[in-house]
Amino acid sequence: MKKLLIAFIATAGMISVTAPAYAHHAFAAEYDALKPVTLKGSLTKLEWVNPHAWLHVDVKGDDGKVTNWAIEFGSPNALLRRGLRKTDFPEGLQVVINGYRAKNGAPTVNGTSVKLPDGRDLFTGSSGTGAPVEQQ
Amino acid sequence: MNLTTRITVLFALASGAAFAQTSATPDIPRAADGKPNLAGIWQVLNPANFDIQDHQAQPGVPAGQGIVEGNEIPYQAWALEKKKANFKVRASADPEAKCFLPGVPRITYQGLPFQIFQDSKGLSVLYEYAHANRDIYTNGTPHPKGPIEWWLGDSRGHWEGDTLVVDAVHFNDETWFDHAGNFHSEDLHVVEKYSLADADHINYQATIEDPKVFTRPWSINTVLYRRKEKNVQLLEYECYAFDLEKYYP
Amino acid sequence: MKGIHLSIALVGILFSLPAHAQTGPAVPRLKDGKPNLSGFWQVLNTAAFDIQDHVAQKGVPGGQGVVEGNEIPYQPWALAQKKENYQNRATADPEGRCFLLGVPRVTYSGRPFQIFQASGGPIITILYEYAHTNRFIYLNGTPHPPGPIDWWMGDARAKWEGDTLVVDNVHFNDKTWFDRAGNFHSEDLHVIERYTLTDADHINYQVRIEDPKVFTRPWNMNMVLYRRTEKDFQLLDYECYAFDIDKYYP
Amino acid sequence: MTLRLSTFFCCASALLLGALFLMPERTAGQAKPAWTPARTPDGQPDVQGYWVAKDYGMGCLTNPKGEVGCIDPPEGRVGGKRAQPAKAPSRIVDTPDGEVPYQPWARARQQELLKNYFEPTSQAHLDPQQLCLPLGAVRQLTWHDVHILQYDGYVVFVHEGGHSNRVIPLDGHPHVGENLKLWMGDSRGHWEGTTLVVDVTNNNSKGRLSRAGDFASDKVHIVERFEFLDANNLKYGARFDDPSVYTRPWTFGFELKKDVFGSYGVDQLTYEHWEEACYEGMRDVDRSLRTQSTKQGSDKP
Repeated sequence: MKKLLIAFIATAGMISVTAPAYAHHAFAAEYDALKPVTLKGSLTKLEWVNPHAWLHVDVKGDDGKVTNWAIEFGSPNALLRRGLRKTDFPEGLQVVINGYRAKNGAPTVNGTSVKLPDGRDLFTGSSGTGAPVEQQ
Repeated sequence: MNLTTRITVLFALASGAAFAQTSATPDIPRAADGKPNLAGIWQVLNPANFDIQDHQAQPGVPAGQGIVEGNEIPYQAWALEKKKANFKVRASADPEAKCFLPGVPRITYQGLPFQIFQDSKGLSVLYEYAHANRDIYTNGTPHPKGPIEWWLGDSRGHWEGDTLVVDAVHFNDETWFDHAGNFHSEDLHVVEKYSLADADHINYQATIEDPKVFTRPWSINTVLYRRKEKNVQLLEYECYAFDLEKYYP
Repeated sequence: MKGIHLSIALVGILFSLPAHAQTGPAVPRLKDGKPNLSGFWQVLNTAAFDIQDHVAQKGVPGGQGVVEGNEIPYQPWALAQKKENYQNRATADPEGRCFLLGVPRVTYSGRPFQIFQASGGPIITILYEYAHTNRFIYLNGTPHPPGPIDWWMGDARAKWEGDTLVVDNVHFNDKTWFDRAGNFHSEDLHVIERYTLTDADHINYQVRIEDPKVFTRPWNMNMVLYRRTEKDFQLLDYECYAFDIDKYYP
Repeated sequence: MTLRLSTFFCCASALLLGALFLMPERTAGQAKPAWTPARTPDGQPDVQGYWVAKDYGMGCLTNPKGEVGCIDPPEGRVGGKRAQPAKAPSRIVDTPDGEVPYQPWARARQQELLKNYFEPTSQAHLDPQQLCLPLGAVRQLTWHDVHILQYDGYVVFVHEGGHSNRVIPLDGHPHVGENLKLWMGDSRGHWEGTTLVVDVTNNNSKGRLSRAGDFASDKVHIVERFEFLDANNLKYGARFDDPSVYTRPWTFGFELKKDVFGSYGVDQLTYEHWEEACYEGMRDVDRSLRTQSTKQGSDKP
């Protein structure tokens, strides 16, 4: 007779503990303050999720090889409150990103500024996490 | 007429009178502004969270008469196939199995208690599931400009007589209406109706519109019960903490 | 003149309702003047998982306990047995094998049940959705049949005390638990249930547990039963021992 | 339930309200309130709105604006150029040396958690806050802002960050059963003039007190005092009493202002908290556990 687990809420699916993931962290825990980086490329995808939105950008290296970088930046609510919507970030949008590289060498960046073709700089600092451009 | 019969008669008269008087419109609590007062701790008794349609019992899943009016969900053809596919993988694909926010209206009939706080500006609703909360504004403000994709959407309410009508938009496409795979798109538009049947019961109705997925709007309808236990309060269901707690003694 | 004093006294009784204030419509009554318990009832608490205070676990909502004072006065050996039951609950819980739940567990199983009561009737019948369990509550003054008898649901003989139905239960076996947390009893279990309608839609359900073989003193549980008010509500099936063999009987 | 004089002022039913106002509000020995606040319908001082820490940060208790543990991260200051953040008042407000009075074993545990903050090698080294778990009643007030709402007989805190919240009943009914340990504890409050006093028990204490591994045990008893100095300034103090961890009680204190995190100076009446579904947005980007294989990008769970 199968083990009968009567539960009000069916959470029968086992939640596999994925690799410890980070929601919002102290900047210094994951990014390297001594590795600032500037990336120019075209947007492939925007993840409009809390606690931090993610830009994915194709960047052509000097060797011509294209790498897709993941850029963690501000909280969506901060962007929403500035009137920005995901429709302002179409695929292929040309962006210039400043930020700091991840410690583990992956093509991951904590974005501190995102310049759009029209010159707007989406102030993005991951506020409150000790990131370089921390709000007051 | 001996003593005991007279007592019984008196007994019946006293209670009969009391009974007749309240079968008139039940008195519902009202807030200072005269609106029905929904404040309190509420919960459903039906197993709609498993399946909002009529369903048989399965291990761990109680049987239930559905809450969908007419018991039929008007999926477009492709969408019905997707629903069936969802059903097969529901154990892992149900967003609730991943401890994600359940969306609206599922959060109402999820089977855990929630507490409504109410004032003239609106309702603040706290849910025991993953300490979720919803702000239901009744101050006439419009939805913020879209497109916005939130798990619990944006809710703006107004009173129509003694019924609170809540318009909810700005949903993402990741929540299910139940554990059985019923789904929607980010174009979901929900109109909830809360009306006190009496002091201890709310008639809750929600109309679902999503032209991307359904051929017409459809509605669910259920009863919310006021929790009556002495000193009852919300506790916690920190769903995604269960696997981590052992690391933080 | 004498009658008047009685009615005043009587009215006094009516208003000394249990602490739980009556807010809903008044208590319905049958022609025999007794409160009418008929209808569909169900708990909203989480006593089915654990009758004491308990924090949530996966698939198990947290809950404020139903045991008065939150303490179950086990004898030392019995407390050790309870802890062992808890460890093995996934396989040792009789509910896991779809066995009858016993009293009072069947009341707070989290499934609905239906009470049938007739004016002046000799028997109140209760049907439970869980594994179509049923109980007959004898009101005709007959005593318990002579024991010893070991039944899963025991034998129920009742009488009215004012507006409270008092049900005396004996003749239990020692195989049921009080919840999924391993709380248990012996075949000497004696359960006194008290059903009191506080208004048309709520019953104050109080249970006294006596079992000198397992507990150092009697103890009580206390909870609210909610009337199911959905339109056209009815009991369905929860044939738990059929789940595995369903496929053989398409 | 004995009705203590202090609860009398706060949660008298509407019936008594009239009489309540005739009673002199100040009792002997209580300082004249700095301001006469507006009142909520049930007679509470109206302090509703969004409040945020004046010195924002949770890296370290003795210098909240400092780096984690008040020490520079292994690879030095961020950006190298940034000046050391101005020293903000310590959040340990009543111990002679300004430190949390840990017992020796507890100090060692805190130091170990701090050491492993930058190089975690096990799940236990991760600050629960990084996993969207509730921070606990006290620390939650230091992250983003708190929306204070007041209803008949209740004060309710709702935090945008991870939608944590607390319900503070004012009717003085008993705490929930003691072995019901809760992430945000079990609160009972009452007003003393314009100070909200909240008794917090049942803390599971799994959320830490800072990123630097500061902690309490699940036996801690916390008494918070929210002294509303005026309509825009709040002096907060939480007295931690836990003989199993500390050598003496101590107070976690800081000041808040009526403002909104990140959008300072916005109009409080039109500002709204919007959904911050924290857990749902977490990414499986391996960032530090060296033993973990690198898996990045957005493989949504």
